[in-house]
Amino acid sequence: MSSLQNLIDNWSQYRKGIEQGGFHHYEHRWGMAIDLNACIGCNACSTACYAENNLAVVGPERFAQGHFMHWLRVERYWDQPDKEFPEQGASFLPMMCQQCGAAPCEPVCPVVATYHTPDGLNAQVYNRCIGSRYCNNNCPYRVRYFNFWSYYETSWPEPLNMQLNPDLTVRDKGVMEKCTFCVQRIRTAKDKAKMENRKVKDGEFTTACAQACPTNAIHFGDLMDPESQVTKLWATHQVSRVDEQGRPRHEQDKKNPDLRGYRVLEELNTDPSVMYLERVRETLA
Amino acid sequence: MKKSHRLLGLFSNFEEATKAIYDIRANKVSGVSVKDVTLISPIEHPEVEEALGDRGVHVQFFTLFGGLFGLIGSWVWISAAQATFLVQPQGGKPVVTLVTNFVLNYEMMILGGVLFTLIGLLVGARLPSRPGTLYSEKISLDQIGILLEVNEPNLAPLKSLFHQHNVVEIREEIIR
Amino acid sequence: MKDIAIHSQEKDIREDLPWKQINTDILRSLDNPRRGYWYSIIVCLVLLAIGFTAEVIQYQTGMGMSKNHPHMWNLYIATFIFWIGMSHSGTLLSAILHIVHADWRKPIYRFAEAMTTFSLMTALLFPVIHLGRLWNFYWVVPYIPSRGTWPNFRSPLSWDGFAIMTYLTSSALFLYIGMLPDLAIARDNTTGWRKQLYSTLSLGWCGNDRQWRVFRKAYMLMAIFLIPLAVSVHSIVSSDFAMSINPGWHVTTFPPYFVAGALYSGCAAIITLFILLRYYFRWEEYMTLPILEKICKLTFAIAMMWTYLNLVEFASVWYGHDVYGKEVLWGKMTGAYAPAFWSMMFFGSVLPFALAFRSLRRHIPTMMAVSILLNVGMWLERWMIVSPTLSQSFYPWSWDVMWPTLTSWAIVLGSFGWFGLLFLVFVKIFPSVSMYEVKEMVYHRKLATEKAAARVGGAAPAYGAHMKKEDAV
Amino acid sequence: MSGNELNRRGFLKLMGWSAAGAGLAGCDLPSTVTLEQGKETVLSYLSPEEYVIPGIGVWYASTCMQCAAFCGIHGRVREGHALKLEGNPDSPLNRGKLCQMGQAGIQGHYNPDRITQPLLRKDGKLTPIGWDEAWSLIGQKISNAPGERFAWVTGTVSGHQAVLLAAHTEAMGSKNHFAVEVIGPHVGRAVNQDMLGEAMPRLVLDKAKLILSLGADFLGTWVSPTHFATEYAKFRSGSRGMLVQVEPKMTLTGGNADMWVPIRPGTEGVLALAIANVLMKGGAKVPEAAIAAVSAYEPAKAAEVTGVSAERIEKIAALLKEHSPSLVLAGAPVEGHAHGYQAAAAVQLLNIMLGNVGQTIVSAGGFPFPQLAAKSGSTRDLIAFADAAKNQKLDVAFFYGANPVYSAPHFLALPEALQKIPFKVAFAQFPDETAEAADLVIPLASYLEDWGTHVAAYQPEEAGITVQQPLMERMYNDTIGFGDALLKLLKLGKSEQYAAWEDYYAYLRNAVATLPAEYKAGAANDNAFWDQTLQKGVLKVAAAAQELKPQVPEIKLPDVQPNEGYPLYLVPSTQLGLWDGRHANLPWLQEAPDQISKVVWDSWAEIHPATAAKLGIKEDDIIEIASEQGSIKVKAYLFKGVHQDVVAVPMGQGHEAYGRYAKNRGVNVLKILDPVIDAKTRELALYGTRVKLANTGKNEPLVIEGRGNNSQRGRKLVVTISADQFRKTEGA
Repeated sequence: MSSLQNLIDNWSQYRKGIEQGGFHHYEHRWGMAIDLNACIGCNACSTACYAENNLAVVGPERFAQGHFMHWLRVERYWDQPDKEFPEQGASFLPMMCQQCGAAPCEPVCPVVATYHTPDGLNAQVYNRCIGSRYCNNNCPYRVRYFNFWSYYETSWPEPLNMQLNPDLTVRDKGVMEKCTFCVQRIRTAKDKAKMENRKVKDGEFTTACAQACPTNAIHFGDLMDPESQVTKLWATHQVSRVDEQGRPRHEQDKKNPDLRGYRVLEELNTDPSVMYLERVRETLA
Repeated sequence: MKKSHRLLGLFSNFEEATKAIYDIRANKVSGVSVKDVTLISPIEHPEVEEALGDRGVHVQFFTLFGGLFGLIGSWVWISAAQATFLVQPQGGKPVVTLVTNFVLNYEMMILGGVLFTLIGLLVGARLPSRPGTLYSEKISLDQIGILLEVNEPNLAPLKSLFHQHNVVEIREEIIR
Repeated sequence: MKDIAIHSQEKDIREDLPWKQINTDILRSLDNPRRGYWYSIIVCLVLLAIGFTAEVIQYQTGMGMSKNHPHMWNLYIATFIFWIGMSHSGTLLSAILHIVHADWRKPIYRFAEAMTTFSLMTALLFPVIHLGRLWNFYWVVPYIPSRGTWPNFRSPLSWDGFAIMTYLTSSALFLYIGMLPDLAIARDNTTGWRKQLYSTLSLGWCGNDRQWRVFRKAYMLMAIFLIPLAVSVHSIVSSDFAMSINPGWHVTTFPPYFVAGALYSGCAAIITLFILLRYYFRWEEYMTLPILEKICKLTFAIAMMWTYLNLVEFASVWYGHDVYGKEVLWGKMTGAYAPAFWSMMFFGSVLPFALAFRSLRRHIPTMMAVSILLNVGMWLERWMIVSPTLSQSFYPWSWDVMWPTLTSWAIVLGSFGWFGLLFLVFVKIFPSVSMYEVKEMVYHRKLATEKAAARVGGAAPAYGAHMKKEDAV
Repeated sequence: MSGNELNRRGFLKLMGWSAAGAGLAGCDLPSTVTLEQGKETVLSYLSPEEYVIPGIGVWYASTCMQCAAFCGIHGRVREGHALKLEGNPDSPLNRGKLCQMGQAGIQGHYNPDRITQPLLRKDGKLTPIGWDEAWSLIGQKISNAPGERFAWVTGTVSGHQAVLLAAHTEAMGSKNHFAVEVIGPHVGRAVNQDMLGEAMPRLVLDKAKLILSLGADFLGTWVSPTHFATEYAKFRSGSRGMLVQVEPKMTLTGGNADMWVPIRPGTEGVLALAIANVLMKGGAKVPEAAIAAVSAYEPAKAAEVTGVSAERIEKIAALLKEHSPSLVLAGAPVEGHAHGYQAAAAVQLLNIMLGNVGQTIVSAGGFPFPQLAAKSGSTRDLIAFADAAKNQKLDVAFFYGANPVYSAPHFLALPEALQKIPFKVAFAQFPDETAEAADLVIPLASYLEDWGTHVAAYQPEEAGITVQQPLMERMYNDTIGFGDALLKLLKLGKSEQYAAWEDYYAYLRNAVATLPAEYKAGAANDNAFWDQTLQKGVLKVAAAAQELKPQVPEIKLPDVQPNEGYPLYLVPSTQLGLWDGRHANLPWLQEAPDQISKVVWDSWAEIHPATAAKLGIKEDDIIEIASEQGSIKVKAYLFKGVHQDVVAVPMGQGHEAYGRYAKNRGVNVLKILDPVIDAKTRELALYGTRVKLANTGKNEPLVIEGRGNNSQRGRKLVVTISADQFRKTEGA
């Protein structure tokens, strides 16, 4: 009955989709800006992620089957197939969970193991996950990784297991996992801020990948904080998640098309939290 | 007023059985009305049943109720559940997603309808029950039975009526 | 010419079939089938054992036994759709034909409905088998939650749950209710524990007019419900794909496409089982060639419908400027899956033309082969829905071709064993041809022919032609 | 278990010291840790240290030893476990950043294949022995070994370890210290020394408008990658410098070039001279000594030799002319030939001609403590050591931080040579090939458990000494820090002046305390200064600025000789990851895809599709690469990023020992190198090997990440815009 009452009371609120700005009032909206002009594809971010997030090392056989676990992968594309040599080098793309605002992975999970947090993250609840893998099927970026085996049996032989980060779990077979924007670091920072009752300051912490990146290609911060570096970057490049009405914004809305900001596969309206800045190359004869 | 005897006539010829009922209907036997007749047949037998006159069926109301119950009930249930289980609006969708809920309501409507139809059937057909002592295997094979409850005096004329319509077998018992 | 003349007057069923014989013939299936029946049972048991072992291994070691990234779904889901499809003809056809009073349905609908129920029970296994942590499968069920956690009512997967449970319940009830009078017959003609069983199941049905009237109405109502239900069920299964955003899945024609496919495979399966039962229980009298022909024609029609919907799907992808979709389609046709794809097209769209030829339709062995091949084709169709899209989705970096592992094949085989077992046990315990309705059929057709005869001046017989003289004592 | 308890207590004690020295650089919740607490003297452990709070990570500064760049690191420690390494923001080298090798250092520390106790070779097998036995054995062996027949074989060493090591070598009365390092600008150092007067001048990347790099993989494996990567970021921002990379096989740096030019190996020098030639025609001034060489190479001629079109050469020259100041770098491909020195000199000549010296190449200044400066390893020492061993010049050899048995090519016949050294001691952390060949193995503490100071050979703007402190208690009680080991050796050698220090920690404290006052600015006393130093992790030292006086030697380049029998050049490519093979035992790096080929857990041979087509080789074919010195079988990887005359195989795999992750995986390309040696510097010419290919007919798929697709298939994943547009919108 009380739940029925609740339904009636908040009806209008509960009917708000993202088009109406959504039901949710965000505390933070963690986001990234990745500068492909700076990224050199050195893979430091990926390894840092392994170290921070207890990612399993699967070994060659399982890697060959595609059972690898790198939440953050550095993709390498060759864009001049017709040329005899790749004369402008490679295109590197660090790809991790885009923490979409309208994430295709979320609504399809039959048990709500993946949901949207007040921080604007796509949280994956390992305990709740039953491994239907629908979320991965529906992820256009294919950045979710499934525990096909009980990796803990093989990946951390004594005493390698002593390195495991106690701030987060080691996942067992049958659950889906993915980049969390180092949610454990976010937690720590928020707790600390709470203890000192203040808001989380920009740059007081960052994700493992951003911290490792030798060229500072990866910027991490709170898109709700107008002062944060990320917010400014997004603004400078005229990329934003939502317009004044809180409706999703698109690249087409960019006033100055020369600016480098874009979001991968934006046309799918997934509203990613990661903005990429276009790669730059000289135009040489 | 309570009848004293129960009488079952078995016919293997359907036309004759029908005729017999029409005779009863025409009050050939005093004190025996067509309302007392129960027709027992191995197969669905609309043309014979015509003879019994119009006897109502009420299953459809059960069905209607069941359907509505499923539809509305599930709608309330699911929406309320969504409203109380506040994981954030996933994929930018509202908390209460009417469109998708309707799919479920549709299914629940059918389920409700079907289940209540079943109940309707059981109630309407008075099932489960016992076939009764007069019941004969022949009926489930290929004979039609006409079952009546009559008083002592009407017994003999009724039997003779059955015999006119070359009844195959007559079974009777005394109700106490 | 001559034989055609003969055929043309050939009846769906002998009209002077004595009712006693009907009872005995059908009830015979409850005790002495041919030896072939027992062989089939053994085969099914073996398959089931294989599948079960594989499943145990997979349970112990993890899903890695059967899948790889980015192929999060594969054989299991494909086979799931396949079985759901199988379940579609039985009840749906029986319901439709019942409503339109097509009485040739009567000798065959019972086992068809059984097929529905059991293939559903088989289909249900697959979503569970395919879960990474299947020991938690019940979390999908909306039981009253202790911690306020409900399943996700938005997820097509949970719709599946609802739809399939509804369908299973309804079709099982439809089957059962339709069987009540026959259970009564069985009760009256058996002894010992069987009598116990049947008298309990028949709920003491005695066939009085009240029961028949209510029965007629209730049965009809259920039939009416079952038609939209069946359609909705497979549309919902299709929405597992249509509701996703993947190229090649996110297609509006999927629901009808799935339903057509379902009817198709269902009809094919009916033909197979029709032939099998006819053989097991010597039911040439009931499962007659004319009826077989009718099903074949129906199957052919549906096959053409399916083909058409296929073409529509391709066409719509072709005309839309959706790069991703096109790439998937092209990949299907030319890529690693091409062989599977083209054999699907062959079995699904070309082979059915065999059903267009009378001589073939009447040739039992051919029909057996064809019907099985049709279903192979339909199985391939399901696979071609699931895998190519996953191997060529939005993100080129994770493109990958995946071939099923032995484990998954074993489990798929096992499912056939499981279905076969359920079905065979059913036909052994329950009358899988509806006796009372065959009687009706015989009776009414007889009357019809008599009327016709009377019109041309033939004399109607003195009494019910449905019984031989000597039966009348 | 109780043993572990003791460890924990021992750990706390140790931390007590270092925190009494407040060695911590920060922590998750600093509000719970104050310097004040740190300042207290060691407490009885009946009451645990307050700053060790369960669930709270504490950060300690230290130094990364994964390569010779010696970046500063912060290590996160929780409940007495080191958990995660990050860059040290105070380190001028890496400015808080850390490459993947640095990240993976922690896996070396926790590696399951570490040596945990002294091992002695008894009837052919290494068997555990006690410390006393070990030391007494060493003592007796070295006491009766004449000095000059004793040798140290190490990797690059610096700081106080170098001091003690030198002291010990001297005390032994020996001069044999072989510092072995495969990857490094060995020739380049000599060239710089001769032409600029400094071996390691400072490079100002961000000041350059154009970087012409001839195979210098400064983002990946050249000199100080992480440092240069941070500089590169600046170089690319704002007005955005241009990067032109000329090399036989695409390196990580090449992958980021605006213009990547493949060139026939060994002809880089010619290219340099040809460019100089064009510049000269353009009026640039050429130093006397070089005129002959420069005018000898018209672009047209050079084009034939190098395989780089004359237009290209002129284009590059033009670009250099437009973009001044520029920076021209010579990397391993330039150095790795018999004429490596000449070629490198030719490249350096360009800098001098373009007036980059003093602009983008400036003096690093003299390091105030020469005794601490890095003794950079080289391949020359590897060869020298092999010879010494072969000619039975050695009775006792000590190994540390180098794996010559793995690195030495067949032609050096090192394994056989080692047989001729009666007593070989390996100070090792892992059972690598060299340790396996040793008679006695002394188990070392990992660099996260040890004390030390390091001085990078390449010093950035602010020169400094990076300090290494333990992040946690030793994993294994029977391991010993290298510094402690050296002290022990010196004491065995009856060197009285070292008796004063009970351990290396004490020695270091004293050493730091005795630094001249000007370095201790702001510190109340020696303890306070020690605290600061540990906390910062780096001790800045002012290097006296100097002037670079360029001078040009005579440059002579030989003509390339075609080799019918062995038509192709072998490029033993290097990779930021497995490096020279020392990281092959770290699972993270094995599973981290190679930046360019994206192959994991294996060796591969990069071949240009055209060449492959000629030889009938398909991807994943197992091919045999044969040089005069031997052959290797490896899977083919067709790749357009190599010159047609080149087959490139990465170093790092093919270990015969070195633990479960490294052993029997892939091939060791170093083994089949030809005996080509740079005439001037006696360095091994890594790129001078000629090979031929044969398809074995077998094939086996490489494990490649993202095998699915190497092209974006028209999706908008990575978008590329022109630099002009970039400058228009963001240019500074």
